[in-house]
Amino acid sequence: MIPQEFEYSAPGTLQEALQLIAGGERKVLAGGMSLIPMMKLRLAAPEHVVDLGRVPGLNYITESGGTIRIGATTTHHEIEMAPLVRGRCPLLAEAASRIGDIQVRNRGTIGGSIAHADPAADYPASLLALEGQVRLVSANSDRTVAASDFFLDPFTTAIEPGEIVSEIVLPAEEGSEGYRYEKLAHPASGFAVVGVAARIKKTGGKISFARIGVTGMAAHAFRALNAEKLLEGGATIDEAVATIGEGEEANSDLYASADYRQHLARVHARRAISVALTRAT
Amino acid sequence: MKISGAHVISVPQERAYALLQDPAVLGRSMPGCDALEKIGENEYHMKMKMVLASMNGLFDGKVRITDANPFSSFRLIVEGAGKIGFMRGNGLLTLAPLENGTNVQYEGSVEVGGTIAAVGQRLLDTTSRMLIKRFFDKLSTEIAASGDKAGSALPA
Amino acid sequence: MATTTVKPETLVGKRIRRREDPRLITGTATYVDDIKMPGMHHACIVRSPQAAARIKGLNIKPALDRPGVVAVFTGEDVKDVPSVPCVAQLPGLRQPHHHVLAQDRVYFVGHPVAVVVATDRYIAADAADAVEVDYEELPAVADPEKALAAGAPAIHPQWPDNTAFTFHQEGGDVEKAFREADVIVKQRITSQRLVPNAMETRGVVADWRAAERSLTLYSSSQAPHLLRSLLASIFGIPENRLRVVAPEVGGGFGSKIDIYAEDMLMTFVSQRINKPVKWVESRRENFLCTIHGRGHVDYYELAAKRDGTMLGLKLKIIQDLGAYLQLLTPAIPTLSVLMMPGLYKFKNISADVIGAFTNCVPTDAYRGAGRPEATHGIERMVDILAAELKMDPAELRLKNFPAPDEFPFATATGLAYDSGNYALPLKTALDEVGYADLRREQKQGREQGKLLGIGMSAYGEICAFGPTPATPTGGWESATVKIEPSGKVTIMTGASPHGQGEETTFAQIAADELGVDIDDVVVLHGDTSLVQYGIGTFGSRGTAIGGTALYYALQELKSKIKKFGATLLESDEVSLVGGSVVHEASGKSVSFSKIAAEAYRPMKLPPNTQPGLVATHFWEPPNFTFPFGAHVVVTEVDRDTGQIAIRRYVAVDDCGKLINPLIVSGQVHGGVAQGLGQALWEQAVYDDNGQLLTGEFTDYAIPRAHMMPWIESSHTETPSPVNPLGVKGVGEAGTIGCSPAVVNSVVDALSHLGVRHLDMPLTPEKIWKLIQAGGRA
Amino acid sequence: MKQKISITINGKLRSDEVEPRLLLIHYLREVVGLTGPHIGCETSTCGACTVMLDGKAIKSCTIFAIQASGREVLTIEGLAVNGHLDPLQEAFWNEHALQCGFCTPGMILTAKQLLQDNPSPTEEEIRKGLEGNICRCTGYQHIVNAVKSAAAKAGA
Repeated sequence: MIPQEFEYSAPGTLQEALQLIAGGERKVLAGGMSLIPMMKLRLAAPEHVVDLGRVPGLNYITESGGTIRIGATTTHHEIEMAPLVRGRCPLLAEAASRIGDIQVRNRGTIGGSIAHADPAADYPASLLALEGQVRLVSANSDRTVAASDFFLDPFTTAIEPGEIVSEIVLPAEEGSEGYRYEKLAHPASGFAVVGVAARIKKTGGKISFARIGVTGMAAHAFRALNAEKLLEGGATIDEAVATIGEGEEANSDLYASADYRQHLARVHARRAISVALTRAT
Repeated sequence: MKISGAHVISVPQERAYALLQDPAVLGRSMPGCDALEKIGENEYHMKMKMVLASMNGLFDGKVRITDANPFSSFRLIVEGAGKIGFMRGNGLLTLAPLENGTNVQYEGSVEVGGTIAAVGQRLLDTTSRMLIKRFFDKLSTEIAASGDKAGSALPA
Repeated sequence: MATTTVKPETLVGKRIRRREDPRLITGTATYVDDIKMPGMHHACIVRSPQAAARIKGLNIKPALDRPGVVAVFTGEDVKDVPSVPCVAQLPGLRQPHHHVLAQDRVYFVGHPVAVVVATDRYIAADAADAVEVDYEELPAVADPEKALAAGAPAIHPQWPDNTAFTFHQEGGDVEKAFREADVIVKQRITSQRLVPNAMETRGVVADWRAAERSLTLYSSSQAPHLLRSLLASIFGIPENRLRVVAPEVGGGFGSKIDIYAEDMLMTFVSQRINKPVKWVESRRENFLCTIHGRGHVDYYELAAKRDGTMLGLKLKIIQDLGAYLQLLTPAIPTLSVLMMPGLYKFKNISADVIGAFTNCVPTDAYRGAGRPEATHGIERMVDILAAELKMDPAELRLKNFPAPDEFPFATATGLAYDSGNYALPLKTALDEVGYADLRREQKQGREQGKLLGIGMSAYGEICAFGPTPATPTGGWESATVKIEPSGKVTIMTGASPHGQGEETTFAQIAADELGVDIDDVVVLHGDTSLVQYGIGTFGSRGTAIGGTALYYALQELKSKIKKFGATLLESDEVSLVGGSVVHEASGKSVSFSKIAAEAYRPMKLPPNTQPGLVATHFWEPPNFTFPFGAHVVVTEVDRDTGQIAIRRYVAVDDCGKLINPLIVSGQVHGGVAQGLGQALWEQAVYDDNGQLLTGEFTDYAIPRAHMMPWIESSHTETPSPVNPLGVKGVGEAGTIGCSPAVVNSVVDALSHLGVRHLDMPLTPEKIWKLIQAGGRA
Repeated sequence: MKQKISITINGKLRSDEVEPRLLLIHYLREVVGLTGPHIGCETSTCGACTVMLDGKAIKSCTIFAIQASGREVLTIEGLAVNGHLDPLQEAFWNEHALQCGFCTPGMILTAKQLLQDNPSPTEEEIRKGLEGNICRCTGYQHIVNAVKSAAAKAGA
């Protein structure tokens, strides 16, 4: 219940934060929803914590030229409630609304969540389906990585030492697009046993565009590329979802075995696609 | 928890067998481990720094090799304990020749105790597999660095 | 914030909002962790991460060296402290000495090994982390059936068969019943280990004053007097110098009846450091070290005639005891035996209980304590029999109930059910849910592949623990009523409510009996220096026994008030009307407040009467009470995922007379939530090495608001003849009635696929796999 | 090393020197003496410690006091104004939405945000909105009734 001692810095500017982080073994604290419980159980005992909570200019949601930018310290609740996200990127708002509980959504940040890269986190499925990008900055670099290249393994991302997530970049959706985030939440933790995010566009009553991201099922979130292709090629939903998880090693725990998880991914994909279809115009 | 899987390494079976039991190679390949120190026949002292997500912990323990059946199989037992709990991996490694190397199949169990067992069960399976994968990836790097390649003459 | 209650005619039977709430909704109530004292120290306990190990080395120096650390105690320091007590006794019971700190071995994960005492809880936590313990791991066994198997590691080396006791009970002639049966159905049924998880974890503040040789112990307890008596005998502190206070207690559900190692340990520490010391359990410790509930593997055989007449029941219970015996541990499965016939008439039973040690935390009383297991078993067996006989499960139940005129009904297990009309709640619940229509819908739905289930349970329970011979800690309860000179009423009850609302229900009873405003009544409890003596609150006994003790104390006072009134009115021809004593012939009266004032003044006392208005009554119940009821649950199973949705939940409970229906419905809802938790989600899972894998709220699923269905709750009222209030008790009813109804419902949904039984919890994967396999189980 | 923090708590500004690791819940309970928010777990799951930070419900066990510096905290003790209960407190009392009361302060503050975000929630929305607060006593039904009743009063 009681964390170990640590040194604490709350830099007032991004540059200062990046300098601090470049200075050695530093743990970045954003919303703290993953880090602080681990510190209380003493599973995590960082010597130096750099709190991004006082860095100005990391909390924003903007849109220009069809691109939505969300600052790293924007909270899940801000994302689920923001008219801009609800209007132009509703899939992300829906995913944000399914994270944890309201208290967690009030503190937890999008940057912190994706940097943590829990294999059962909610955002990654949507970021993949949205073909989003993650902007990473360090004291001397600034680069953008596609979501599909970002999540590498459980708790392992493309973030290099010294880098932090500064913003998430997403395409603004067209009004005609249908979307859905379908999740089976673990009854205790609320984490996604599986979560499937789908985007569907229709042309002449047929699926002309499909993007599907799956979280919780495997070591990291992945895009169901085969299923997308099949859907775009006119296959039935059942045919398409039957390919989901092929080639992936499914996770297994007390609550859901690998076989069951794989099955759930397909069931939830079917449900997500069906709802997305009804929402597409 | 039961674990099983297979990895291919790009050296012939006898060489693979030797590498997988070489404490220097094992020490460098095991994630978070620097070196193994011999404390007995086929028994080594191990210090491991486990870093996973925000979790980190030092484990102090042993690596043992038993049931050696030269070139085809042996058992690798890794045990460590630290402030955050303890862990134990026990796997039977079975080697089989392939055209371009050796297939290493493993079958065994991973057990954890203490605080990590209380919060880690949902992640035990996926992270164990990741760590095993990292082990074999590092082993491959070691092999590449040492100039070993499939089919090369065996240094005895 | 004063309650603004308009005085109604009578308060008993009315929905009155609770008098304990103002302090709770404003955050001003005082729980153990809220207590602060000058010089108070903080303790942190070093616990074993191993389920079975020898302690090879223990180095406390790194902890002692830290600034702010006052002391570190280990097993050696406490080796002469007596065992943590178990008061339940069975013939031949093997009882290991339960040291408050491990000696040379540890027996379960969380076993206390050392205690660190510091000036601040942060310092104590750091120092506990610095204690070095070297364990030599030993083989562990965490499953009771595996523990009993030949060759299993011995939990306690002196008892290699891991058997703490065996217990046998029979009634009637069960062999004859089985010989005469047309049908015998058999099933293995488990009731998994559960973690009670009161929202307030346990906590203790011990304050030893050497100069006074006195101890005050604040503990989150359901039974403060019991805790005092046991501590007094353990530490040799006389009871008049030992005060136990159960302040605001944040739930217990049975888990806080026990006296725990930590209660004793903090007493020991405070005596050693001569300062107050506080220990508050973390949730992790609560999972690992506070008793668990259930932990049964049961083997049932039920014999019946082809027409559905049940003849006899055989039961073998394997009880997972854990590594030690806590206060009542071995007694809990014997309650299952008492309850095994359920509500049915058959008179032939045979039961065997085997108590198995395991490398787990002990089991003990958890909401229902033995009765949910038994009810779950018999109610599952009735459904299995109904399926075998192709009979409607409701019809089968109705056929085997005793009729209302057969009460008191003598059961095969030696009990006398006090009163009942068992068919009424079942029929009411079935009508409420629209049983016939649902059966039609089910039949049609099946043709379209829909999985609709209708399940019921008709439960009974043994409440109001209980007559002293059956309750090892004493089965009576006490009340003192004191009327102050101002006419205000103070009640001191030996019950120790912790959420059940007796500050309100008892005030209702007193206000009605005395004819005073409820606002003039205060109910005190939970402090042994205030309360005469008492037993505590558990086993649905608070109102049935504590309320009855109060009732009789009030009668004594009423007759005294009448006597005083008669003296003041100078006539014996008086009666008590409302709050006044009235001389009917003349119409003269004297008010309650006047009498109260006069009672403490120099007055001409009636013969053989003392001044003052105080009465104390200790009431020993002549029998248990036997509430009953029926729960009917409609479920829908998602064929694709195995997820269960509850469409309807109808509960018709009979707990005798209702004192406060609002509070009673709260008890039912809460009970159902815990029953549903067991049916669908909750499970303490130990791995083969004795590691608790569901040891935090992130893995152990407690029902949350969005997981609960709407509960349609109503009551029938069959008064109990055991007490003058006619009340039976309701604390455990919801839990007992719920789980069999839910499981019966889901089995019913899958019955056409050949499913006959499912063990709890009904996790989606379990259900999905069955559907995949075509249903056979 | 202790650092200075200044927090407005229930409308009053106060400053203290605290260790960075001091959790807000411990700061409120032990330093400020506000014991209304409770500690029910260590995994940020149960919600007993819920307070409002700048008007939003948060779990005060999962934030360091130092992070709250310069901000406004509302605890259950600050909810009643001039001795007048908040409509939610009143509704919890009227509807018997509590038994042991341990979860109640957190439950009420979460409900407060729920009604801020959605003044007339459905039963389902109420249940979903309260998923971060565990109550072991009530089965939640009376809590749902209380939130509904408070919403109806506010809307009336």
